[in-house]
Parts: sequence; structure tokens; C-alpha cells
Amino acid sequence: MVTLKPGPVTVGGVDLGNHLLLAAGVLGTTGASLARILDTGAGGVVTKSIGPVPKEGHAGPCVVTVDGGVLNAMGLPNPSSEFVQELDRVRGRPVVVSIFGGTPEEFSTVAGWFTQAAAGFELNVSCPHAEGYGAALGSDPAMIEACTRAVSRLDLPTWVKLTPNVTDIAACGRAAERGGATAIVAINTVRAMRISTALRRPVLGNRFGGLSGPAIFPIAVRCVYDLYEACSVPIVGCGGVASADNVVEMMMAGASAVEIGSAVQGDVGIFGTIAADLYSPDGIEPQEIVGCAHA
Amino acid sequence: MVTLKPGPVTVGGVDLGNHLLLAAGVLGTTGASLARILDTGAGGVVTKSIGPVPKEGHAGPCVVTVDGGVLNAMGLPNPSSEFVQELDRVRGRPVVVSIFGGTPEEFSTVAGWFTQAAAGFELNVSCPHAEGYGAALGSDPAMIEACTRAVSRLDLPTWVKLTPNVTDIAACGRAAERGGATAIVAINTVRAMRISTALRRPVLGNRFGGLSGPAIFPIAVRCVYDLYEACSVPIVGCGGVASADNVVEMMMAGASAVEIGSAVQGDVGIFGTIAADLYSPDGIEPQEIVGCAHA
Amino acid sequence: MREQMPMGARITRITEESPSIRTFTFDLAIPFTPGQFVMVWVPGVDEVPMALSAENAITVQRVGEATAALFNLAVGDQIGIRGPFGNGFAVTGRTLAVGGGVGVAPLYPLAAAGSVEIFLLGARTAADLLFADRLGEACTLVTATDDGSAGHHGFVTHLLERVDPVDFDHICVCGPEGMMRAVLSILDREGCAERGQFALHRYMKCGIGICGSCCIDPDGLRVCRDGPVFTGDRLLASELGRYTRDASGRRKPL
Amino acid sequence: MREQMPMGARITRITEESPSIRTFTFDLAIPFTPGQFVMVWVPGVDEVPMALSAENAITVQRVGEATAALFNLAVGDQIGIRGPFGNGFAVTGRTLAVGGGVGVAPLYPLAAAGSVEIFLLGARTAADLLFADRLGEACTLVTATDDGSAGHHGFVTHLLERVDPVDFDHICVCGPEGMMRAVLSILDREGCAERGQFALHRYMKCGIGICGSCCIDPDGLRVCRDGPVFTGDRLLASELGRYTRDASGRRKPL
Ligand SMILES: Cc1cc2nc3c(=O)[nH]c(=O)nc-3n(C[C@H](O)[C@H](O)[C@H](O)COP(=O)(O)OP(=O)(O)OC[C@H]3O[C@@H](n4cnc5c(N)ncnc54)[C@H](O)[C@@H]3O)c2cc1C
Ligand SMILES: Cc1cc2nc3c(=O)[nH]c(=O)nc-3n(C[C@H](O)[C@H](O)[C@H](O)COP(=O)(O)OP(=O)(O)OC[C@H]3O[C@@H](n4cnc5c(N)ncnc54)[C@H](O)[C@@H]3O)c2cc1C
Ligand SMILES: Cc1cc2nc3c(=O)[nH]c(=O)nc-3n(C[C@H](O)[C@H](O)[C@H](O)COP(=O)(O)O)c2cc1C
Ligand SMILES: Cc1cc2nc3c(=O)[nH]c(=O)nc-3n(C[C@H](O)[C@H](O)[C@H](O)COP(=O)(O)O)c2cc1C
Ligand code: FES
Ligand code: FES
Repeated sequence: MVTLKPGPVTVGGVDLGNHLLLAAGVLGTTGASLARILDTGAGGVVTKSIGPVPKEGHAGPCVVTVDGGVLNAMGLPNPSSEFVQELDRVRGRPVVVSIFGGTPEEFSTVAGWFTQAAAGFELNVSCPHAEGYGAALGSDPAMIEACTRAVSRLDLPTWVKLTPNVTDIAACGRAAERGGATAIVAINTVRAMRISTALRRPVLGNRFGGLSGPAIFPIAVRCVYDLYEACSVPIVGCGGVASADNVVEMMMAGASAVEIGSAVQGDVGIFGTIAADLYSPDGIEPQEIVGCAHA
Repeated sequence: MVTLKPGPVTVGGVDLGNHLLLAAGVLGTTGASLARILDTGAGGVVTKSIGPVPKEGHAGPCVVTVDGGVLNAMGLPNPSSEFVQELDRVRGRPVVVSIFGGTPEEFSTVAGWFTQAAAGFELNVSCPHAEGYGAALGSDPAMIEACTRAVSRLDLPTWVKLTPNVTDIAACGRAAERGGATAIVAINTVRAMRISTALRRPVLGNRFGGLSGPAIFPIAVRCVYDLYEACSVPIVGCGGVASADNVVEMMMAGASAVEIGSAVQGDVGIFGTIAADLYSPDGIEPQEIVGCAHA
Repeated sequence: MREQMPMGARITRITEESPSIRTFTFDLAIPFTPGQFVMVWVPGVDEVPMALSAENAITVQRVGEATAALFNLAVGDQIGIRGPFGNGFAVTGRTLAVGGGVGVAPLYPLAAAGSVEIFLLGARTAADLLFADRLGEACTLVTATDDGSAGHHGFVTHLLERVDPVDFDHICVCGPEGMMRAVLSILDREGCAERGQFALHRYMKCGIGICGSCCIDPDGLRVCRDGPVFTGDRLLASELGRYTRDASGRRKPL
Repeated sequence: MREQMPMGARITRITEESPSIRTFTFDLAIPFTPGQFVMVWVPGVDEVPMALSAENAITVQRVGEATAALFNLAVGDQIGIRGPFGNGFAVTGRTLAVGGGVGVAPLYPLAAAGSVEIFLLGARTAADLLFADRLGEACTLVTATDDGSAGHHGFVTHLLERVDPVDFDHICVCGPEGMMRAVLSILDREGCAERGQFALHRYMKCGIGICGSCCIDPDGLRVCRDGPVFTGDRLLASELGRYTRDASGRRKPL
């Protein structure tokens, strides 16, 4: 396998310790948890998505593991502005704050709370199971552009996380770019559902939700590949990454860094595990493989 | 687990031996192969998709197995009109002929060849990796409607197979219904790609392709569930089905029958295996569970 | 990732343990380590964590919506069960158990397995003393009630003054958070905090260590996965007994 | 489903076996049963089935685009390998092998393993007799050439008249389709078709038994998965030697 030369990296304006970030909404509700993941080898972390008002999220079940993946409908539970204090614990470290809102104004309000605490923002216009939020906005390129612009105006790095549940993800990527995105993150979960045959009803409290984990890796690689052809800002690959080889594959598709979520289920130390496999002093320059599969 | 009372079933105008059909493009290139699958317990079979001119398909690799699924980009290889003679072998049996074309006229031409040999048609407006065919048409509801109408005019059962790679599959289902579809089949494969990190290039000859198998089962259940809410014609569930419990789950989501493709990889006798688990003389009426998860 | 959908479980018996606590026995046997829990799905309502009080039972205190809905179920009704999750108690030598309120639920199967020598059992009143009869058969039982209606009049922590924790290899504890913090303080004072095994409660949504809702300060340990049982030394500097977080992740003082 | 992406294999040696046949040895050892094949990915060109002629080698006849591209590769170049696929030969007792042209490739490792007693080897001319030297060391070798430039002058099937197939438990065969049909006819005449093991070739796209491109009439057997080796009795009524199908699935007479 290819190994990479270790060292800090800057992606879309955010300085990271390596190419591996914790994905939004996974172990990202408290400062202590974010610190733990950074300490175990992540080069950066993305927080739980924070919105304009506190939300308890959907009724349970919120998460089930399925063959090859995780199905979730958390419903964006979040402490809203109180989250600012959580970040004291990780001040100065590479923390990207994930935010959501129902309008461009709400995006900009929420972002405003974190201008001191965030190394950058990740706009969640892609959660597939939160009515009026996330993908409800993120399947409309004009809305993506408007929300991105509302945040990029704050002059902090602005990443935009896209949903794969659209006919044309490249159009969404171009919209984010027009709105001033410094990077594009792909992908959020894939719209999905399971039914309990024993109980004869959808297993998630919210009925439907989003699929993550290895099952969606080929879908995510495809989206990254498409976006790399369509956009010129860096791309952060996300979806099903669970090994160093997966990281390399995402980078060859066009990702400048990757986010990892569901894989913490098998190994909370996954960042250290992957970093140990991925980096070696005699590794090649990471830039050499970013997008090389397009040759 | 729920078991069903065995017996013939009619779905969207096609009389089937049971609820289990072979999915299009899987072991469906020859009459002998279709007969074999019928003999091992399938209640019906869908043929390889047949188009207006013979096609060799994409250069290889055309298929790779990935974690939890199969990734393919066959490129719709097919013998075109010569396929009519293959069907002599299965005359009078429940054979649905899958057809594709680049225009409504081509759909109707191809269908015309098979009016004597087919128990019904399945319109492939959903293959994600054949330029100018399949999903190239199938993400446009107006085009779906036009192609469906061109075939449904022939007064044979007309099933329309949809792609999940759209923002709104329900709109596609409604379009098919308007065009005269007697049933909707969901789903075709999910747009996807893998890259060989060893060879630094996409692994499929066509670069991208479609994901099938257990990995997409939760995506397929979701699509069937959505279509059941949006449409009134029967739905045939397809995608990742690999066990009797999966069949029951698809039916609870709203499917009147299911198609099975990738699972033949593990067991070419999968139809007999599933039927043995699914049916029992003291089983419940199948109609009782179709769509019951919507209650 | 291994598929783990909720299993359908049919309630076969409902036992009223106290006015506010019932044991629900179901037709499913789940191999488990005492202290492990399951996520209990009350269809149409919510999914909540519950310790297994036997391989086929949970013992539930009615406190809010989901537990009230459980109390409305009858024998023959179905619930969903995912699990078991978490680590459970790990005992080898002499074990003292300290349980309060419904916190006795995860400790009971430990005692029933013969692993507990002395059980200090507390509740508000005599009627609330959970599993007292059966615990008395399984080990040496010492009780305390807040109102003095049975056993020692006062907190179960007072009973700890009568036994010497240092005589035990393990002190397994589950109960109200204030009680657990008090026990931890005593163990710390006696210099044996690491012998304490505390079964914690935090707001849980996934149960499998990915959502982050159950993480505790200051180390970000996940109660659902790294716990729910932690040794006392890992909790000394923690939020235990000071604050918790609600469903949205906001801190709530205790 | 188990992930099976092509493995990267670097060519370490290229051996010219005859003017149109080369053996490509690579830096990957694939445990296999003789008769099994791999899908060989020539990057940017195509993926084609090739028998393993050793655990780390394929032996290729140049016939068209993909094989020509393989012939253009040099030591150090990379190809992709998926497999091994199919069933392979299954022999236990006395074994006769009958090979023609590049069809010797899958039979050679069988002989090299010491499983073949007599090997009937045919080719158009002496220069095309594949692996003759090494086969002569591994077993009793009898050769035939169409032009008489070596061994018997005529078809390899004629050699079958010299040995009595009924003396063997297995007759393993691979070669041009007409030759295989002729061998099958002889075995059938001798009443021992079921002792024949024929390694078939059909157009393959997936190699794993799902696409259907390699199915043979009249039973719909998949050459890639149910085969490529079939006993003669299962082939008597088959298309073998009569027609095949091309990449589009159209029948082509042979
Ligand atoms: C590992 C663990 C084991 C538990 N074992 C038992 C047990 O054996 N018996 C028992 O009676 N109780 C047990 N509990 C507590 C039980 O989960 C809560 O009492 C129950 O969730 C209350 O739900 P509700 O809807 O009735 O209450 P609500 O009205 O929703 O809330 C009341 C309080 O219950 C708690 N709570 C609510 N939802 C959750 C949740 N998803 N996760 C954690 N706490 C929640 C919160 O403190 C909340 O303030 C356990 C909790 C944990 C974390
Ligand atoms: C199980 C099996 C094992 C084989 N083992 C060997 C071997 O050890 N050595 C060897 O030289 N050849 C072997 N072959 C034949 C080899 O696969 C073809 O010669 C090769 O695919 C030709 O490819 P091409 O692009 O050069 O030819 P093309 O110009 O594409 O076609 C020439 C002819 O080759 C055959 N062919 C082409 N593509 C395929 C394909 N995907 N699958 C099957 N046949 C194809 C067809 O008959 C075609 O008419 C084997 C075939 C099979 C099915
Ligand atoms: C439990 C859970 C919660 C999530 N919460 C969020 C969230 O709040 N915001 C967001 O943008 N994505 C959220 N996601 C999506 C992930 O960030 C990520 O895009 C997705 O899980 C795919 O990556 P993975 O396969 O590595 O998990 C969540 C995923 C999971 C599994
Ligand atoms: C090798 C292969 C070939 C396929 N060819 C076709 C096709 O020709 N027409 C079509 O409509 N679908 C085709 N499909 C899609 C399947 O019919 C089915 O929709 C998909 O594989 C999901 O079902 P599964 O998970 O059970 O395989 C093909 C799938 C595979 C794996
Ligand atoms: S409940 Fe989700 S991490 Fe513990
Ligand atoms: S090559 Fe696909 S079934 Fe044999």
C-alpha cells in the first residue's frame, strides 16, 4: 500500500494535524469527547451540528447497525449556543464547527456565536432526516449558494457538506463554490430505512434516516470523484472510510482530507490506527495522490 | 419470522409462481439460464435489458465485489432482436422482458419484437452507467412518462424500473403511473465507484458503475416505502434482498413482489432457499403484510 | 459492521416490585454480564436504556413518557430489544454491593450468580426496597430506608461505615447519582477508589458508542461503551454527582 | 459479500513459449487448484479470463486487443488480478491429460503436481508445443502436430486411439473447442464420458457467476462458476463444439 509522508496539512483554510478528521455528529457533542478524539490521533474534528435553538432530536430508536453500515436519524439534537462553552476545552485546536439553520440568516446567526472558537465552519445542508433543515435546503443549488454566502462573509474558512441524495451533486458543489465555500465535504448519509419485521414498523423513531459506514463507501468515492471534476476548491471525502487504504482511495478520487464517523463504532482509536498505517517517514508526498485516479 | 401462504400471485398484470423474481441483467442473457432460475424456485424472471441494437457492453473490469455488495458497469451488453429466439426455451412461463432505448420510439420498437414472447415488459430507465440510456432518461419525469406511454400502448403489462439516483423518486413513480405503468420496480443500482489504490485508477472499465447487494438494501426499502405512499400501482421491490426476512421487510415497506439479483452470487439456488423459508402452508395471507409498516 | 436490528420480544410476565417499579419478563434470553444493558424500544414512543435484571427481564421505574408507556403494556405485547451493550461488572474475589432505588436492577443478577458477599440495599421506604427477599437468599443483606420503615434509618451510605470497604476486592455500586458520588468519596477517603465499580446513567441515544450523547467529562468516556461500569479512580475528577447532560446535550446541574 | 477488488500484480518475468504464446510471471502467489482461472485486468484496455499456469503465472496466446496489450507490457509493469475463480480439475486416481494449443496452460500445473500419468499434447507445429520440455519431465508425454513437425502427424485426438481411456479414472482435457468435442465423442463411444473433465472457454465478464454471459445451453450452466471444468456426461447434449456466444450474447457458430 501507498504510505504518505506525515506532517501538518491545510485544507480549505483550516490547519490540520493530518488528513484525518472526525465527521460531524459522531462523538462530537462535548468538548471532552472532541479532545479525546484529537488526542487519539485525529488531525482535526468536526463538531455535532449546532442550530439556532436547542433540539432534543427524534424519538428513539435513533441508531441501528445494519449489514455493512449504520442507520441513524438523530434529528440534529444539539445544545445550540450553549455549545460555545464546550469548546473551551479544545481552544486553539483544529475544530471545525458544524452548523445548520433553516434559512441563510439562521446559518449566519449560528456561525456568529463561534467566530472566536472555530477554526472554520462546516455547513450542514445535507442531513437527510431533519424536516426543514439539512438536505431540505441542500437539494436546491440556489439555497446552498445563499447559505454558503451568508457564512463565508464572516471570513472564516467555510466548508459545505453535501448530500448524495440528489440527481446532480456536481451542481450542488458548484453552487457552494459560487457562495464562497473554501472546501466541499462529501458526503452526508444516504437516505435509507429499515423495517422491523417483528414489530411491523420502521425501526427508526423518525421512520427514515441516513445510511453511513462501509456500505456507502463506493457511493462516497463516486461523489468525490464527480466533485473533483466539477469544482476547484479542495474536497474533503467522507463516507465509509475505515482503513488507511480507504483514505488513500478517497484521496486518489480527489479528496484533500477525509472525515471518519461510523468507523469509531468498531474502534474508538481508529484515528491512531489508521494514521499508523497511513504515514511513514519514507512515504510519498500526499499531494502526489490527490485526484491521481483522474489521469 | 412471518411465513406466507404459498400460491400464485398476480402483480401489475403478470402472473407469477410466487413473490420472487430474478432481477434484470443477472443470469438473464440466455433462455437456458432463465429456465434454470425458474426451475430452482423463482416465481418469475426478468431478462437482461434488450435494446434497439446489439451492444458488446463496456470494457472490463465490468464487475467487482466490494464490502457488502457488487459494483458493476456492464454497459447493457445485449443481442438485441436476436434475443427473441432465446425465449423459445421459456415460452409460456412468467418472463418479463427488460427493454431499453434512447427515445420513446426505440422503447416501443424493442417492445414490439417481444409481444408474443413476453408476459410483460420492464422498462429500464434507470441503469446508471450507460450513456444516453437508462438513468440518463430516468431522472426526467417527463421522459419517463413518454417512454412508459410508448410501451403501455401495446397493452401488455408494463413495469417501469426506477433509479434511486434522483432527488425525488416519488415524482418519477408518479410519472410512470401517468404513462400507464402497471407496476413500478425499485430500485436499479446506486451510482458508485471504486478505485484500485494499487493501479491508481478506477477499477471499472467504465470508471463508474452501480452498486447492488446488501449494501443498498436500506436504500431500496426507503424507495419502496416512499413510492408506496406516492403511487397506487403495485411496487416490485429490488435491491439487496438476500433472505426471506428481507423479502418480508420489502413487502412491509409496500412491495407486492421482489426481485433478487446479486444474491445469486452466494447461492445460485437462492430462490429455492428463500422460498423454503418464506412459505409455509399455515402462513398468513401475503396481502396482509404488503405496506403494513405504513400503519 | 454486524447487523443488530432490535429483536422482537413478547412480554410474558409483569411483576409489580414496588408501587413505581415493575419487572418485565420477555420471551428472549440474552446472554449477558451483570451490569450490561439493553436499549428497549417501546414502539411508537421511544427507545431507552435499561439494565438487564435477568437474561430475559428488565426492571423499570416509572419516571416519564417511555417508562409510562411500558407500564401501559400488557402480557403478550411486543417490545424491541437491542443489546446487550456496555462492559458490565468484573468481579473475581470478595465483593460488596451497594444499591439504591432502581439501581439495584443491574446488581441483582450479580448477587443471584453468587458473586456478592454483602449487599447494602437502600430505598426511600420499605415498599421500595427492590428484590429484598431474593437478595436475602443470595447473600448477606443489610438494608436502609430514608424514612426508617425498614432496616437502618438513613442513607445506604451510612451502612458503608459498618463494613470496611478495604476488606473487599470489589465494591459494586448503582443508584442515584448523589449516592454514588457519596460512596466514591468514602472509598477515596479509605484509599480504595479503584476497587469501586460504579454503573453510571447518562442520556443514551445510540448505545453503541458513536453518537456522543452519553460522554462524560473530563475524559470524554462513553458511558454506553467504555462503561456503563467504571472503576472509582477514573471517576474521581469526573462530572459524577455534579452535572449531567440532557437530550440536547445541554448541561444540567444535579 | 466479501470484498474482492483486483490485486495489483507486478510482472517479474516474461517467457516466450512460442511465437504467439508468452508466460507472464508476477509478484503474487495465488493458492489455486489447477483448472481455476483469474480475471486479468490490463489497465485501460480490458479484463479477460486466463487460467493460472502456476500460482504466480499466466500463459497467454496473443489473439486480440487485450492479449496484444499484455504482450506490449514489460517486466515491472502492473496488471490487476481477481481470483482464483471456478472449480478446477478434481483428480484422485490414474489421470490422462489431453491438451491442445494454449489449452495446455491449465493442465500444466496438474502435471507439474505429479497428478498426470500420460499427457497427450497437440499443436499446429513443433514450435507451438507448449511446455513440452517440462511436461516430459513430469509425466509420460506423447505429442502430435498438425504439420507433422514433431510427434504424431495429425490431431491429438488420434493419440487417444493409442491409449485406452477406460484404463484411466480421469481424462482431463483443454484445447480448441473442436478438439474437445472430438475427445468427448470418443469417450462417449467408449462409454466413459463421465470420466472426462473438460475445461471450457466462454465469453466472461464477471467471473463470479452473476452476469450470465458465460452460460451454456441447454442447462444454463455458468462456465465461470459451475465450471470451467465439467465432466463429459454433463456436456454430451450441450452446445460444446457447435456454437458459442459473443460479448453481446449473440450466438456464433463454431
Ligand atoms: C445504562 C443505563 C441503565 C439503566 N437501567 C435502568 C433500569 O434498569 N431500570 C430503570 O428503571 N431505569 C434504568 N435507566 C434509566 C432509564 O433509562 C430512564 O429512567 C428512562 O430512559 C426514562 O425514560 P422516560 O421516557 O420514561 O423518561 P423521560 O420523561 O424521557 O425522562 C426522565 C429522565 O429519564 C432519563 N432519560 C430519559 N431518556 C433517557 C435515555 N434515552 N437515556 C438515559 N436516560 C434517559 C433522563 O434523566 C430524564 O431526565 C438506565 C439508564 C442507563 C443509562
Ligand atoms: C476460463 C478461461 C480460461 C482461459 N485461459 C486462457 C489461457 O490460459 N491462456 C490464453 O491465452 N487464453 C485463455 N483464455 C482465452 C482468453 O480469455 C481469450 O483469448 C482472451 O480473452 C482474448 O482477449 P482479446 O482482447 O485479446 O481478444 P478479442 O479480440 O477481444 O477477442 C478474440 C476472442 O477471444 C475471446 N475472448 C475475448 N474476450 C473474452 C472474454 N472476456 N472472455 C472469454 N473469451 C474472450 C473470444 O472468443 C473472442 O472472439 C481463457 C478463457 C477462459 C474462458
Ligand atoms: C450517529 C450519527 C450522527 C450524525 N450526525 C451528523 C450531524 O450532526 N451533522 C452532519 O453533518 N452529519 C452527521 N452525520 C453524518 C456523518 O458526519 C457522515 O457524513 C456520515 O456518517 C458518513 O460518514 P461515515 O460513513 O464515516 O460515518 C452523522 C452520522 C451518524 C452515524
Ligand atoms: C451484473 C449486473 C447486471 C445488471 N444488469 C441490469 C440490466 O441489464 N438492466 C437492469 O434494469 N438492471 C440491471 N442490473 C440491476 C439489477 O437488476 C438490480 O436492480 C440491482 O442489482 C439491485 O438488486 P440486487 O441488489 O438484488 O442485485 C444489473 C445488476 C448487476 C449486478
Ligand atoms: S449513547 Fe451514543 S455514544 Fe453513548
Ligand atoms: S462470466 Fe458472468 S456469469 Fe460467468
